Amino acid sequence: MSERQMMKGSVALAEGAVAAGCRYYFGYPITPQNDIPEYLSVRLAEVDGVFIQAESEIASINMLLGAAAAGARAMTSSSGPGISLMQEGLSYMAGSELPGLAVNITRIGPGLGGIAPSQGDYFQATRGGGHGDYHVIVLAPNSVQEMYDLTIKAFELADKYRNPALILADAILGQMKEPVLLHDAPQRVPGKEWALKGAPVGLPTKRIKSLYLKDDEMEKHNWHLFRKYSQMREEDTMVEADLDEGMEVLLVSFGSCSRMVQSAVRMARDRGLKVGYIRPISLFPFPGDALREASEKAGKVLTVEMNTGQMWDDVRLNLAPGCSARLLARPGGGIPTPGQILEEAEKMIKAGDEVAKSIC
Amino acid sequence: MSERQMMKGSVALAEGAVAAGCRYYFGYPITPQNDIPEYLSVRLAEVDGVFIQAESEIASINMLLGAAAAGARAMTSSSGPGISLMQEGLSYMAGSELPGLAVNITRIGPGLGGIAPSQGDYFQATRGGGHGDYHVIVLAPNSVQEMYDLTIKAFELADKYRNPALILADAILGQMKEPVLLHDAPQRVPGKEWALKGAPVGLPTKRIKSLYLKDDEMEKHNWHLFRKYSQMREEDTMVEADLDEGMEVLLVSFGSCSRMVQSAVRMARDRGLKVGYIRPISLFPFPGDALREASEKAGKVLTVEMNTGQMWDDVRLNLAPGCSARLLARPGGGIPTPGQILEEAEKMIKAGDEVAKSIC
Amino acid sequence: MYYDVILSGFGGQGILLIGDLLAHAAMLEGLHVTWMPSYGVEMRGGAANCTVVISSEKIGSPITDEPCGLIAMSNPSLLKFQGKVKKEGLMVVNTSLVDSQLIERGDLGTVPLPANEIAYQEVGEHKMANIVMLGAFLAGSGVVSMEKVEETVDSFFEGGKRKNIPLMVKALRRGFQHQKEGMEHAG
Amino acid sequence: MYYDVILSGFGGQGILLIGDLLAHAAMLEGLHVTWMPSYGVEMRGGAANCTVVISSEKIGSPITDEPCGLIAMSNPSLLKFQGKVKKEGLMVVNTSLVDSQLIERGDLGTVPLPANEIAYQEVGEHKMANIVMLGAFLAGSGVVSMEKVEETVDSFFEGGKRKNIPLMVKALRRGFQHQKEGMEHAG
Amino acid sequence: MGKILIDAEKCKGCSYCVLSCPRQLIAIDGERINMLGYNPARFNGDSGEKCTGCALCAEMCPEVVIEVYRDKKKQKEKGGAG
Amino acid sequence: MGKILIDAEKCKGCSYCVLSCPRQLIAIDGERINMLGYNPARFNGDSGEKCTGCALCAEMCPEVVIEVYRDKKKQKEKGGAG
Amino acid sequence: MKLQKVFARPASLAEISFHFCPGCHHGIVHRLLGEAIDTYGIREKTIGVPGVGCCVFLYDYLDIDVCEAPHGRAPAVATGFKRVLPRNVVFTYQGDGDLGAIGMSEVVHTANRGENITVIFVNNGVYGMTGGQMAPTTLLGQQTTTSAFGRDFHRDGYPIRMTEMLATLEGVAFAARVTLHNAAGVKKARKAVMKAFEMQLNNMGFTFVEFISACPTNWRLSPEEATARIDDEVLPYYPLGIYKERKSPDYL
Amino acid sequence: MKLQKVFARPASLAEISFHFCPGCHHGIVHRLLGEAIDTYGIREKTIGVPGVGCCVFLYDYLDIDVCEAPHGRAPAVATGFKRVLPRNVVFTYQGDGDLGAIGMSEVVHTANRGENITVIFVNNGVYGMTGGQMAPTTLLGQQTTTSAFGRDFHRDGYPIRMTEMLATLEGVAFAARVTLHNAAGVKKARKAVMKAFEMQLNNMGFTFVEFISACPTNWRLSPEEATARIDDEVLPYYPLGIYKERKSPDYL
Ligand SMILES: Cc1ncc(C[n+]2csc(CCOP(=O)(O)OP(=O)(O)O)c2C)c(N)n1
Ligand SMILES: Cc1ncc(C[n+]2csc(CCOP(=O)(O)OP(=O)(O)O)c2C)c(N)n1
Ligand code: SF4
Ligand code: SF4
Ligand code: SF4
Ligand code: SF4
Ligand code: SF4
Ligand code: SF4
Ligand SMILES: [Mg+2]
Ligand SMILES: [Mg+2]
Repeated sequence: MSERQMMKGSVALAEGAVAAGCRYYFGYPITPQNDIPEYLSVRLAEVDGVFIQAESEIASINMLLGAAAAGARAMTSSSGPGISLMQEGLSYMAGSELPGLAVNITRIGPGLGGIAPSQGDYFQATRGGGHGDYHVIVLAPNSVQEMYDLTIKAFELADKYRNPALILADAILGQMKEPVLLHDAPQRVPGKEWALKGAPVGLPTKRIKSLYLKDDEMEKHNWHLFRKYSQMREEDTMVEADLDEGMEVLLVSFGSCSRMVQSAVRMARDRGLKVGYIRPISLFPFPGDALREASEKAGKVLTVEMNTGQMWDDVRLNLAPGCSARLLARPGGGIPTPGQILEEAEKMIKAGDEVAKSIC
Repeated sequence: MSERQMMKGSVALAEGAVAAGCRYYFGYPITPQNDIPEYLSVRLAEVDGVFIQAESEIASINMLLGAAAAGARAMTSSSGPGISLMQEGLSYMAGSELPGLAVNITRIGPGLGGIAPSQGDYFQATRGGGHGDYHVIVLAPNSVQEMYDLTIKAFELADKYRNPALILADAILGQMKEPVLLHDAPQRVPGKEWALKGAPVGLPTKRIKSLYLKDDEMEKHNWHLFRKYSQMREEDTMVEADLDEGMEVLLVSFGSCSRMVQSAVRMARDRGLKVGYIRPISLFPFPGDALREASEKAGKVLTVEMNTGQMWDDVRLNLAPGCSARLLARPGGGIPTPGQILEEAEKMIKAGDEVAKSIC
Repeated sequence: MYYDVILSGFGGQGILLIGDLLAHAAMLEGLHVTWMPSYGVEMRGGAANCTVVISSEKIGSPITDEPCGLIAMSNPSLLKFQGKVKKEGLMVVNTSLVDSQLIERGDLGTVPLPANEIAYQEVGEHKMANIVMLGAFLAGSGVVSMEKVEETVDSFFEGGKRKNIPLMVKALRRGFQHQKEGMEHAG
Repeated sequence: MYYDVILSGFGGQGILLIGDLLAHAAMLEGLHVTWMPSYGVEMRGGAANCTVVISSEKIGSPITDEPCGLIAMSNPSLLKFQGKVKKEGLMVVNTSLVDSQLIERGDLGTVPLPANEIAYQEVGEHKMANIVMLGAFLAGSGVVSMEKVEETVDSFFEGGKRKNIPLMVKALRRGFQHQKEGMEHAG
Repeated sequence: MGKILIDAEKCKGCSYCVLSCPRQLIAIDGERINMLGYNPARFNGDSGEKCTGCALCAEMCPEVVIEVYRDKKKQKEKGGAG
Repeated sequence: MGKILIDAEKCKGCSYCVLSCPRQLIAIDGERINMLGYNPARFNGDSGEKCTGCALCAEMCPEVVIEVYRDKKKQKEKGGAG
Repeated sequence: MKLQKVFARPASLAEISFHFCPGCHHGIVHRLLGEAIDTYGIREKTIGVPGVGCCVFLYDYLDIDVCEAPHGRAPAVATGFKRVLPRNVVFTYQGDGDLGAIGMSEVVHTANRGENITVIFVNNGVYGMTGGQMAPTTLLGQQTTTSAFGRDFHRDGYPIRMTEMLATLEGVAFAARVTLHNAAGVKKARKAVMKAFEMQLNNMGFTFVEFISACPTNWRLSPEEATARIDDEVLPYYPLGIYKERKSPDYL
Repeated sequence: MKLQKVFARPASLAEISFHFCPGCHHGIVHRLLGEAIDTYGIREKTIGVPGVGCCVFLYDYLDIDVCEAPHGRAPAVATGFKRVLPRNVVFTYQGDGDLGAIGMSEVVHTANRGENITVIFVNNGVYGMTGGQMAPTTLLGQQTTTSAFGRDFHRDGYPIRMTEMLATLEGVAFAARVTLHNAAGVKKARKAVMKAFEMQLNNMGFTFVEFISACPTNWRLSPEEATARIDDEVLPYYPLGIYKERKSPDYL
């Protein structure tokens, strides 16, 4: 296992789940993520796991809810429209404090859209597309290796916080192959004393629920959840940064889009430009502090996204005061090319310091 | 009809829909909005309309999609969990550019939660809880009169932009009674040449869809939608403001919560304090310019919400530079009392100018 | 002018109705008014209460932490709300159903009113206890005139329910009178 | 060292496989590599292509607008991609299936290769045209050594498919040789 | 040969027990109002020997507030939860 | 008495027409590859009088690329879309 | 004469009062579940998954592990449990809105999968918890808060017979309709619950028990009138009986 | 001998090639719809609502008004249309994944409501468009990309017979299963489509036609082998016939 293997992103993600001790998959087919269920339908059989093709995404997320409540590491995966259908279930899982993994290999939206790479589901993922005050832990890989590593990490964080986690990737990351190093030692699944498995004689029976009707109970519960989210922000933000002494502009992007940005950074540096690069890996909790510090040094920030500007909100909410910010956005399957990015970065370097909130 | 009548918020909303020419209701029961379907089940029969109790919220939103595509003014209503289940359908409606009204008389979330008033669905409403780059027009009444007026307005805006609209209210607004003045002249429903009704001989048949597979088509479509949202921001933001010359703090809130803030403003002014008040009525498009101007004058901004801080993002994104901002948040059915609000406002007036992003 | 009152009791006692009548009368007086029921849990039975706010200015909060008045028709509702009533506010308690010993607020203009007995014996219909309470409240608070409430009662009901109007007016007046007398007595 | 190549043709021609072999060999060389198929629409049939990027440094974008090389096995794929190839890049075109007159880029080191004929006549198996093309590409680009690709072919297949390995090696070598000769010819 | 105990404070006065007793031994007590606000059921069979302990009343009690006692020798006939 | 026209450029070579012709008048043309990349079907009945115009081939053609012609007098028997 | 207690609250039924309205049959169903759990001695391995409806507080009443499910999704949640804990006993408890309307897909597919769980289905012909709206099982002509003029099949469709429909599925091991409106009915209902649990313990697959129940509050009838209505109007449309049983020990 | 055209493309079928794979029966269904629309002269008032699956491009092929529905929800969308436009002809076109899996609830309730629409149901035993995953209708033992070891009822449940199940519902006016794998079958299939549209035109309620179809690509068979498989394996489990018809003109 300790050799590099060429592997598809979706398969690496599935292997990550298996390595994390996940033995239960519930899901409904949808392009472009079918490699995950197809692979796991065979792979889980090898490790005495259970693969169920559910009748719908709603059934999937609720089977996941049940399996999670029974104490298992379990997962589902889907894409845009299917993830939309899971929002009620994710809200229930967050409300009932159940860990579990949902994977969104995004499509283009809104509607049926298309299956090209897109980052249009950022808001849904980070704001909680369901009802109520909650968040899902969101990790955004940008390589096949991270499809593997962050899947394991997602299970860990989900259990640490008793909160659902979501991997946000797209067709590029799901379909591409890169060399991957798989871990040798599979993870130990932690014991979960809160899980329901039936109550041995003498021990009290347990409840898993999100319904609180008595005065103040629900407000207390909401603040309890809020504290968990604050703790996440303090302890578990993840970020990759490649800052340049004296950088004149900072490029911000996540997921597959950051690969284009990395190419642009190389091109820029080849031309002697001083550019920095920062990539939020955890989209929730958003690495605001890291961004603030880096933006302070750069003074100018160029956000690059494959949507019409969603992380753009979080970037602007977390800039050092006085920074100028610009957005290079391409929705609907358009992929910003390294050349385009470089051009925008150059423009910013040349431009004055005014806050340029324009969208190109 | 031109006399004031005591009326429940939910009933006023339903009457607003009828006045707007809405003749089709599709919905599934859920507390605390059952007054709407119960009332309309009788009221629509009087005006030769159609009331269907759908088997689920998913069926409801998709019946709405069909009725909208047939050119009718139509609506659905639900609460938190049900609205979550409608996210896929709302995304499709936005993607297919179909007007229609969804009403969310919110509950507490996440999960099953409770039915007390709450504003925890702000993110879902304004960010598009479904997949992809889209927004729903969101109007937030704060009185029974507005439950009526804004429902009519929501239908108008939905048709103007061929985009779904949502009324965001809660148990307070749905259940309270206030005197209401109903309009005398019911609205004329505009003709919709794009709607599908069968194609007369000689005319081309039509399509309503959100699937775009050819290169660039989907990117173009996304930018087209984006331009509509920009136009909304320019032409159709709605705000109520009660600013005070030389105000020392600006209070921001929406919906039922703004009623508590209005009481606090009165109490503050009775004590000689200079406070201003601003209320976004359209939550999407968010009245950023109005807020920026008002915040510039006040310098200090206190946001009051019945959640753990959601509009808080939009407020911070639209403050005049250098403003200090604070959040008074009460989630889970907790209602900030006028006294509490006043206290916070006084604290801010006394405090220095530092940006105070704390959450109390 | 600003007045807020909490009306409370068990479900089925007609609490929401008298709140409604009061609010309606206030509207007819040309005042601003809100009527806000308690949003119960998704289940049957239990307590029922509502808040009516009446003001000459636009009303902010339709709920209140410190009401000017309280109408209490059950033990739990008295226990829940009497501590909240404003100093020197008004409390109308139906002692036919509420244990007089539970009344603790001495500062309030409280008249113990055996509304069920009054309804039964003086009005001739025990279901009118809530209307008796409303009449007493009107006497105590003076927030809306008796005429407007009677006008409201007359315009409020349709069809078969109209036959109760004379009884209701009687109940209102009996309640009003008892309260007046009780207050004079106390004063 | 940086090299990116687009491999393209119809579904069923084994385009993704030769991309896979190339990427695998690059990995065995210790290089960074990405293999990226085109994400087709949700339907059957049609074009198939993939992009392989090979580099001595960490790879940013796994797709490319201006590839160093192109392997084209169908008319539509030639038409779609030839305009994008970098100046003086490499183009390997299967003239058994592609109309030579469509070749427009004179600046490229293009060798027209009748891969199907070569496969059928020289390798003895017409299904090896894709492998022939890969061999030719290796000769033209030099991006990965022939040894590593042969090593890859040997480690890549399991079970029944292993019996084709000798034929594949033969196809690789025939393609390699044709390209070399063609280039000398042209040079 | 039998008797029942009704926990009248928890009874909701639905009258199912009244309807189901083959010997008419139970009645709703119109005089009494219990803590929950209902007129509870009352067992009228204490004096006589009429109650058979058949438990039909208990089977029907939605609040599960009826206990049934019976002569030992008849016990075996009864299935259920005893 | 009948004949068919196959739009060979739009045929996908599924062979359903071949299988369904009671007179075996249709065959897949292994020599030809059409624009779509398939070996199309070919009607072999032109010379003789074998084709009855029964349209069974056309009924089965998923691409709807077969037109059927028939002697006028027999036409009435045929239901369907003609 | 020494009297012995022959009928009492089952041990696994907590000692607190139900929130149900007077005459609501949900209480009897709860008791029958408690009895079955006690009888088979499975309190330690039983997991209850109530849907959302008047049964949502099941967790307060039954002293077993309980997990709340979103409205209509209890069968999916139960599937998750059962696949992780195949040796536990898992049941759902659902109303007719929960199971017959929003949860139609989940129950049909769970049944079709032959999932080895038990579904307790309380058919009271209305949405009790939310205030008496029309349910998929509401009878034609019946007035509810959303069918003020009576259910009309042109607009509202027909009352669904869930047991009959599910019995057509291969995956179903046991499907029966019982009633609670008289003591004889309750005794049969108990047997059906026992049977369903027993079959689950024997890994026989999906078991389903539909209970014809009264919701006096939303029928706007006294409990006594509600009892009569079940005989006169409900049972003629919803015939009692075992509609499917994989092996057939004759017990009803 | 003067030959006349007796069979040609229906006028309402656009002159462009289908995207379907060779031997896919979707093409025949499209043609039958075109014929029915032409025959009744209802191009001007017909609205098609395809689900998501290989039929999603219906809008490219049929020259009628077409509205896309989210996966599985076509019956709800069609309900919206029909209630607004009761005099138009509205049909859905759905695959077995679309209708039998994710869309189960919508089709059952639309059928139960007796909604006056026609549902065209293409049962090819797999999820064609997404690459051949197991469908609710996949046969036991059948290998698909998510049932590599063959469908196993312990894990995956049983193939659902939708027509039989829907036929139990009161609201259904017509429910039939037809096949497309031979010319005789296609002729009966045409009659079923005609009947369904005719009944809709006569306001008779919900009409449903299930087409047994081949997906050679995902069955990994040649069209010829696929034809044989329908006879040998598919039809024995899915018997053809009319399962429900409100009035019964004997026409099949
Ligand atoms: C997604 C969602 N939709 C709607 C509701 C509101 N709701 C709660 S219970 C219920 C129906 C209750 O009826 P039933 O299932 O028949 O149970 P009963 O109360 O009659 O026993 C509904 C619609 C909800 N909680 N969640
Ligand atoms: C909500 C949602 N889930 C999943 C999908 C992906 N999807 C598209 S088509 C399809 C199934 C296609 O199978 P079927 O309905 O049998 O039609 P066929 O292609 O076989 O004709 C699926 C699962 C989707 N588009 N939307
Ligand atoms: S046990 Fe039988 S006889 Fe005795 S009271 Fe109950 S029902 Fe009557
Ligand atoms: S059945 Fe139970 S709750 Fe009903 S009246 Fe009798 S004892 Fe009371
Ligand atoms: S029309 Fe009949 S006989 Fe003629 S080719 Fe077609 S199937 Fe054969
Ligand atoms: S049936 Fe049609 S598509 Fe198939 S081979 Fe014959 S002509 Fe070609
Ligand atoms: S509302 Fe109906 S179902 Fe609910 S507790 Fe009351 S009687 Fe029972
Ligand atoms: S995948 Fe199957 S259903 Fe789809 S077009 Fe191809 S053969 Fe037809
Ligand atoms: Mg019910
Ligand atoms: Mg299919």
